[in-house]
Amino acid sequence: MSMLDVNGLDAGYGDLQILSDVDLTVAEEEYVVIVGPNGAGKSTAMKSVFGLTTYMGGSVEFREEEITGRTPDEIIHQGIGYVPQNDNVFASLTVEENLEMGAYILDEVPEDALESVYDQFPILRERKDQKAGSMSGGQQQMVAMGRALMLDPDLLLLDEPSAGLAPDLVDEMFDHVDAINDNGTALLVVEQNAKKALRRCDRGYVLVQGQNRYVDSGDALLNDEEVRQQFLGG
Amino acid sequence: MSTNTTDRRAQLESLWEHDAVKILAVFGTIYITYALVGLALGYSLDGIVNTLRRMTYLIAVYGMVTLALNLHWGYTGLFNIGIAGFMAVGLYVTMILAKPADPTGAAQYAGLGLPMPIAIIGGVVAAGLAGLIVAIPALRLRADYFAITTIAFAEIVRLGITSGALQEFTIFGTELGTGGGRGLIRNYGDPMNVIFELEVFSSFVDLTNSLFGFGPTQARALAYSMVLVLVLVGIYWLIQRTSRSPFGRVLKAIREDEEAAQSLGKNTNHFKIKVFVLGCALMGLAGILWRFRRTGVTPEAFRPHVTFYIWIALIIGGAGSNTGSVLGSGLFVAILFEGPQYFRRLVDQVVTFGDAPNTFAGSVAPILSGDVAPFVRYTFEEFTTLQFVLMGVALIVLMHRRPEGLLGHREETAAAIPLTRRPGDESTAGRGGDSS
Amino acid sequence: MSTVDTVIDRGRGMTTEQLLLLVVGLGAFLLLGDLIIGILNGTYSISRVARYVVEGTLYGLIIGLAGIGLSMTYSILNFANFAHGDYVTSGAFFGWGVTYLVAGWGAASFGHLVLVAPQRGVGGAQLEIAITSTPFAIMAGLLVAGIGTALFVYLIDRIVYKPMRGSGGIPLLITSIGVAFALRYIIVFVYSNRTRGTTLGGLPSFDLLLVDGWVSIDVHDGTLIVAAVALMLGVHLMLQRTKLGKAMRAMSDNRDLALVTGIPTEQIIRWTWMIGGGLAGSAGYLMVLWTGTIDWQFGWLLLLLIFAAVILGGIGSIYGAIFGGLIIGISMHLSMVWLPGGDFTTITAFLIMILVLMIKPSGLFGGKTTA
Amino acid sequence: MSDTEIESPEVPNDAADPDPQRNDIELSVDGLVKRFGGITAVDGASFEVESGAMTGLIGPNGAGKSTTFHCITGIHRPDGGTVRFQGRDITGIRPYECADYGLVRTFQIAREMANMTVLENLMLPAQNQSGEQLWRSVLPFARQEVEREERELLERVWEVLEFFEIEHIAEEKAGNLSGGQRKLLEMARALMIEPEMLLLDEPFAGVNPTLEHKLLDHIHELREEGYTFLIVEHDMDLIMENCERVIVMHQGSVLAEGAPETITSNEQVIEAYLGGEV
Amino acid sequence: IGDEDEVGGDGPDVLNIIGYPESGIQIFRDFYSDHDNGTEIIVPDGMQDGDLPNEVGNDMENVTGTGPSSDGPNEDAYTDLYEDAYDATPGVFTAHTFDAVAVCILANIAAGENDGEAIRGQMRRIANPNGDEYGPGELEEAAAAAADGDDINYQGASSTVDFDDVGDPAEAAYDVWELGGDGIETVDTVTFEGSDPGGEMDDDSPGGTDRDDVMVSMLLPETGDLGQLGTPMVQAGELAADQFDGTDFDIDLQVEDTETDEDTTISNGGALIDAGYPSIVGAGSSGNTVSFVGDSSSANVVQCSPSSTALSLSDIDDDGYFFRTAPSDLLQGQVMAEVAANRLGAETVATMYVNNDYGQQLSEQFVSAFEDEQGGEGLNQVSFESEQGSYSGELESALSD
Ligand SMILES: Nc1ncnc2c1ncn2[C@@H]1O[C@H](COP(=O)(O)OP(=O)(O)OP(=O)(O)O)[C@@H](O)[C@H]1O
Ligand SMILES: Nc1ncnc2c1ncn2[C@@H]1O[C@H](COP(=O)(O)OP(=O)(O)OP(=O)(O)O)[C@@H](O)[C@H]1O
Ligand SMILES: CC(C)C[C@H](N)C(=O)O
Ligand SMILES: [Mg+2]
Ligand SMILES: [Mg+2]
Repeated sequence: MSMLDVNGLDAGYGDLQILSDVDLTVAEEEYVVIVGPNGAGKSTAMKSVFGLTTYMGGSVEFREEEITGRTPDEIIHQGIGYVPQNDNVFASLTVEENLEMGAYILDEVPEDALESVYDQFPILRERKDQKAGSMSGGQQQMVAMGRALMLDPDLLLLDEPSAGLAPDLVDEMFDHVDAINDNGTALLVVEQNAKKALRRCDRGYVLVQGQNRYVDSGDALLNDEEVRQQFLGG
Repeated sequence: MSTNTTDRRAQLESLWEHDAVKILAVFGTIYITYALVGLALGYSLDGIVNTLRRMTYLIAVYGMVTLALNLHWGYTGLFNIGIAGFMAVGLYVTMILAKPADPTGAAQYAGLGLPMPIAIIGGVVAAGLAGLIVAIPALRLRADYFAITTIAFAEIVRLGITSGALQEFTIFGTELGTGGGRGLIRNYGDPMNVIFELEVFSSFVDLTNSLFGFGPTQARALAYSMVLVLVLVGIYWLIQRTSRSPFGRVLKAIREDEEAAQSLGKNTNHFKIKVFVLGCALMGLAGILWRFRRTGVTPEAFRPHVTFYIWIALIIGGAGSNTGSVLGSGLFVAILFEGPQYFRRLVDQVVTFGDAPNTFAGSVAPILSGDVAPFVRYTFEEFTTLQFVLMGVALIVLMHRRPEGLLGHREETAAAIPLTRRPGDESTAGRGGDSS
Repeated sequence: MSTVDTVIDRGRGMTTEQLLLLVVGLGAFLLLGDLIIGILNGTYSISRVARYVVEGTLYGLIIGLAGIGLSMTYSILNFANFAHGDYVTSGAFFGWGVTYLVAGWGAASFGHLVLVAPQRGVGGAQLEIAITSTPFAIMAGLLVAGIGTALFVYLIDRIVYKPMRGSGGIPLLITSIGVAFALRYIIVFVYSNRTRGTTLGGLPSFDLLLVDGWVSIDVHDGTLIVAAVALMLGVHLMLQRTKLGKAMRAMSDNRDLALVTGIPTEQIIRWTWMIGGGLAGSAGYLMVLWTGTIDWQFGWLLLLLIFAAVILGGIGSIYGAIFGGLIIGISMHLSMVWLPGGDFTTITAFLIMILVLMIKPSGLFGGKTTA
Repeated sequence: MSDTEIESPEVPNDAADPDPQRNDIELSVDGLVKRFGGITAVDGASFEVESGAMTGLIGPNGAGKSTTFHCITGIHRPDGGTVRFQGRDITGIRPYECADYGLVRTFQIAREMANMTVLENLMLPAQNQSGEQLWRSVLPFARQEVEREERELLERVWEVLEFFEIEHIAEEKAGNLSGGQRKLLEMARALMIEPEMLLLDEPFAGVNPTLEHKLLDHIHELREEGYTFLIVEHDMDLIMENCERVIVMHQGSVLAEGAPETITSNEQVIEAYLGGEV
Repeated sequence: IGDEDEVGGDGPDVLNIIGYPESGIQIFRDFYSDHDNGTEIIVPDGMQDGDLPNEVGNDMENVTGTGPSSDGPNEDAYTDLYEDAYDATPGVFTAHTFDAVAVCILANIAAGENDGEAIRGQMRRIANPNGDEYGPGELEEAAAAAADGDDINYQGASSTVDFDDVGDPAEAAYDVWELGGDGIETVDTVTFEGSDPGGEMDDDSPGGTDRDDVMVSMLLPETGDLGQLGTPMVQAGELAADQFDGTDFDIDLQVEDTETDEDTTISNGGALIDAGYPSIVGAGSSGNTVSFVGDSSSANVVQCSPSSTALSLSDIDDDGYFFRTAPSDLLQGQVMAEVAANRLGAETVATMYVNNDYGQQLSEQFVSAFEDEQGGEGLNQVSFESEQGSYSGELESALSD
């Protein structure tokens, strides 16, 4: 039984429709990747799960409950976390404050969660009093992920966690993502680093012009000649 | 048949696209309405013409300032809320320059006694200079800081001319003065005498006399309004030309993305300063034309609300459109500025309200027992107050419902030539073989 | 938008700015020096200077208190709210209506009292309103001024600003001008445009002989100081101790991100308006208590000074607003040492603001968002 | 200028490195320093770009590549070092002067004028338009001249549109274009200045491969016409295939410089940037 | 340190505060709370508001005031009328308003038509000496006489209402008042025989009863700074119009508010002109009147202000269309100087004046009269803006030596 079930979703911004009839499913503890050209609507699909786009039709169910129309804080309560693509730290807050914000909906900051995030990203513990805005791009990405992990979500949406990172950092980031999945968190990840991502995931979607194009296991997609040619740069 | 109506509708719609038609339609409606209101109020013919004349005067002056503001905000994105200050500088400098050197009668303070054209130029230049002084430090600021700086400047100007320090001062051995809070009393001849002394003007006087029963002074006032309309047309033309040119193109680019414009080799500060100074000078000119024929002027006339009036007019018309600015001024004056008072007079004419309660409480209490009459009376009594409430609400509703104003959605092409067809393509080639 | 500033600020502007800073610093130094020398050699009377400082401090406290709210909404909602001054006025009227009611129950009609005596007749002096004689009425009034304005401001947000949440700072600013206009004249409509005295004259005061004259601080001056400082401290603690403060900073940083982090942004906005409004209302109430008169536009006339203070201190910083308020208040009054009479006090405040904007556009406490 | 200036960047430098074809150096950056508060974003970077060549500028995130571009083109004023363009010292130049000299940059994120049409966008950058003087645009006799220039300019705009094969969107508002079209517009607009050298900041970031190839073709065509390119890019394959020379930045200074092949085998570069895997 | 002599200071003996009650409340509050060192205060007409002590919260015993009095030959008749109608004591300038409206109506009747130019020619025929005398209570008779073309001499409530050659009242009287338990208490009255009645007027009056409504209008402050003083003035004007109820004439009296604001004055005044009113009683404050005189005179409309007292209005360029029933402050300055010197025994004075036409000129008049005629010394003249939250600075400066 799948955990997240997006069915025939139409969504966009204002009058502008971007997604048409998009289906996505993520099972418990699964690692799902979305790839596709720029502007295909990958980020839009993620935002739609979080209710940040204009809903135009279809359904989004989380554990068999319809969640369209809920506010982000309600959705977070349900156990979904989200790390947006750009601008994903509070630049003028310290690292620790950023993490605390991740647990805003709780009455108190969960110390154990904080510790486990620090354990996962030791560099954040070292820099906990530094302003997040003054960290390097890779570190900021960790802050953002750490913040999303504060509530120990069951499903985590990551929008291009490796984007704009230098090649050496890219691998490190993928390792972190793997680790999160190993801890039992289901993942829905958008990646431009398509090959690497597909190699590691359980299942992959190729989204083109706001529509599903291919769905298959990561390896199958990697080996599909057409997909390789058109979307993975040969 | 149905196609016929849609055709006609389409025709009408395409007609509406023409600026001239819009202006005619809107102003036609305004003037006819006011003429009817005048009739209903029992005004005589000269009273009605006079009403329309005053309306024209106000629309023309507000129109000028709104156009200047459109140049600042609509085209360049400069958020100027110090308009009243620039108008004040223009008017005061002109008056000081024009006032005779030896004060007589009621006019206490001396001026330089320069001829009127020079005084006007002086006033316009001074307003432009004031713009320069504000621009240099302020243009580097964010739009909201810039706004606050300009309004602070306007207040500094107003408080400065009110202050005792400038009431009378000596500059290069000449005694001058702003008159402080009492202001200046005009003691130079009618600045329009150049026109009024013309031979043809006397026939205009005769004409208005036979048409509306005007005396010579009323004829002059009418002629002055017409002059103002001409100036308005001139400014409209000037700004229209400015915006439809490479210069205007850069302004538009500054509004869109200043840094990118700089990287494309445009010295944006230069353009901003130029356009700010030009707009301020025009505001100065409008300030001069607004009041320089009046008996006197006091600093009170330049409180910040004048600035907000202009903004309301601009928002009604739609920032970015010159036609919109003129239409906006017309609608502002007719509906928000003068309208409520005429409405009150009309109602007064028709209904006689008894004595209104003196306080809000007195008007509300009876409502509890189902009697709304006192409240209505009170509301009516306080009509002038509600007029301002109306202005505020109008601004809010506009920003909610139609932030781009009546015509602001329409982008005017920023080029000196029409950018519709590729030069030298079929249509031109088809017209004649001379191109080959 | 601000990248352009960065261009100039980070670039060539630097030297001119430093030059300016030097000039201004030198100017301030010379004036201060002149003041000290003047006091020492008796050109300036000590007690007079002291009176200016006291007056300025009291005025500055009010500006600062009202400024905190403006600063908060400015940084979180990202727009300069031109209606803030009229929130100050509204609050004063709400609060004083209650003070009149409590102090004068039965002495005049309910309507007359709750509308703060819109017509001549029983007024503050007849009701003997003073912190010494009617402390309870004043406390109740202050409370209502704060809470009432908070709710009122929230209501305005719901009706006016909420539908425009996505708009940029400038459309909101323009809208707030509309709100200011409407609100100010609604106040006239409801409360009338009469200026009225609200307190008893001849209050007990503490007089201090300062070499060449008296400086007196009456009980209402004292009340103002105590209440203003307490409110400032209260806000400070509230923002420090609760996560609200951090959430506000997070929001002023990046509203979209705050939303997806699960911060209930609408709720934070609501709190921001309410705290800001409450402080504005309290400031208005205290201002009236201090001056002893109320009229329909005092808040509006205060607005530009509040802006000056907030910008001076740096938008988003509550310490900045307080500090800015005190500087504006004191320098306005001290300017009279050199420029006698009231002609130049406001001009002085505006000039200081413009200078600060030129030298340090982010304000004295700029960047340090201190919730 | 500043104490961090390494040494006089004048002739001695060139003399030490006897380069027979000094004129062939289009752009030289020497000891460039830029600090933001405590952070030193560019820390003494020095490199040269040959005329007519296509040079790649790579380096990890935050290496200071964009900041270097900002300093060269005057968006930021460097805290130290010199920038020379065609032998002329242009350190601390203002952005608009930079374009005057023929040195033009594009932005990492396309910055089209959203509410202006493509035509307006392309007419904007043309230099020395007499119509940019207010009085000429307004006064009748001068206006004729302005209109004539505008017609000429419009012709050129159409040529550029043709070159990039985007005539069909000429009258579209730039804000309505797709991401790729915006990238094209961004480059077309830079070309309208008739520059001699183009600095491209990640021109292909977020551009799909097909479009990327098309853009590269254009770039190569332009190179043949004699333009000089300096390109910031993260895609190593692209750099390898298209650039004659590569400059690697790391922590604000130049780590290595040379032909693509030598760079990829450079130990330091591998460690700092490429990571284990290529 | 410091100069021992300065302890206690020795500022002016008398401070003249010229302004309107709206700011007066704050000024006096600031004065009593921080600056009350025994200085006597004198105030002019603008502050003649019996409610001040209530609002200030002080009995204001050190305040002495002056103001144009309603010391006309028919003052009592008028006071009775007013008290009957409104059950209140008539305030400052109400008598002047009554007179202004009465004269405008009578002149209109005498002119026989609603024409400003004709009315201008009748103003002095109605008001100045020669002819039968009529008072406020005898307006019906006066109307009949005027309609018959008689030369009449209206004897007003505020004065004999005789216009001099510039349209100012030829005679003026001032009350010296103090604030007592229940409002204004007049303690003395000073009468000036000013200039001679005179000036241009028509030789005869067409008169006649067979005509349209007699149109007259008022343009006075019902709100704004002067709202408190203006409202009773409007009532007094209406009272005057009511006196014609029993005549053959229908009076069309239109009232417009100036809001004590320049723009509104111009706008609403313009509407009165457009509506064809040949005479306008107004405006209230001198500043507003000055800005409007040009409009009325150029439209050939008679303007008669009941309360604008600024000097500049005497010789403003008005083509003979501007009149007033309130005396010029030239005289009030003298009265105040006299009161300050003799009644209050001052040797030095200072002023604090509202920064407008009225304040500035009265301050200057007062100080120069005090120096030239009373041989005293004028110290500071400090201006202030209305509507401020605090006037300590101004008071501090005005009271320093
Ligand atoms: N806030 C918005 N308003 C309007 N249109 C938007 C908005 N955000 C994105 N779009 C448009 O929606 C389309 C899909 O964008 P989206 O961000 O989902 O693409 P993507 O697949 O994530 O691409 P990328 O790989 O570049 O991140 C694009 O055409 C984009 O221009
Ligand atoms: N305006 C600024 N204020 C403060 N720090 C800045 C500013 N601009 C850049 N930096 C810092 O300077 C360093 C270099 O940034 P730069 O943008 O030049 O990197 P880059 O090499 O272009 O990286 P990327 O490949 O991610 O674009 C980074 O640490 C960045 O955080
Ligand atoms: C109503 C009066 C107080 C007006 C005052 N005499 C003036 O001329 O301004
Ligand atoms: Mg995306
Ligand atoms: Mg970069």
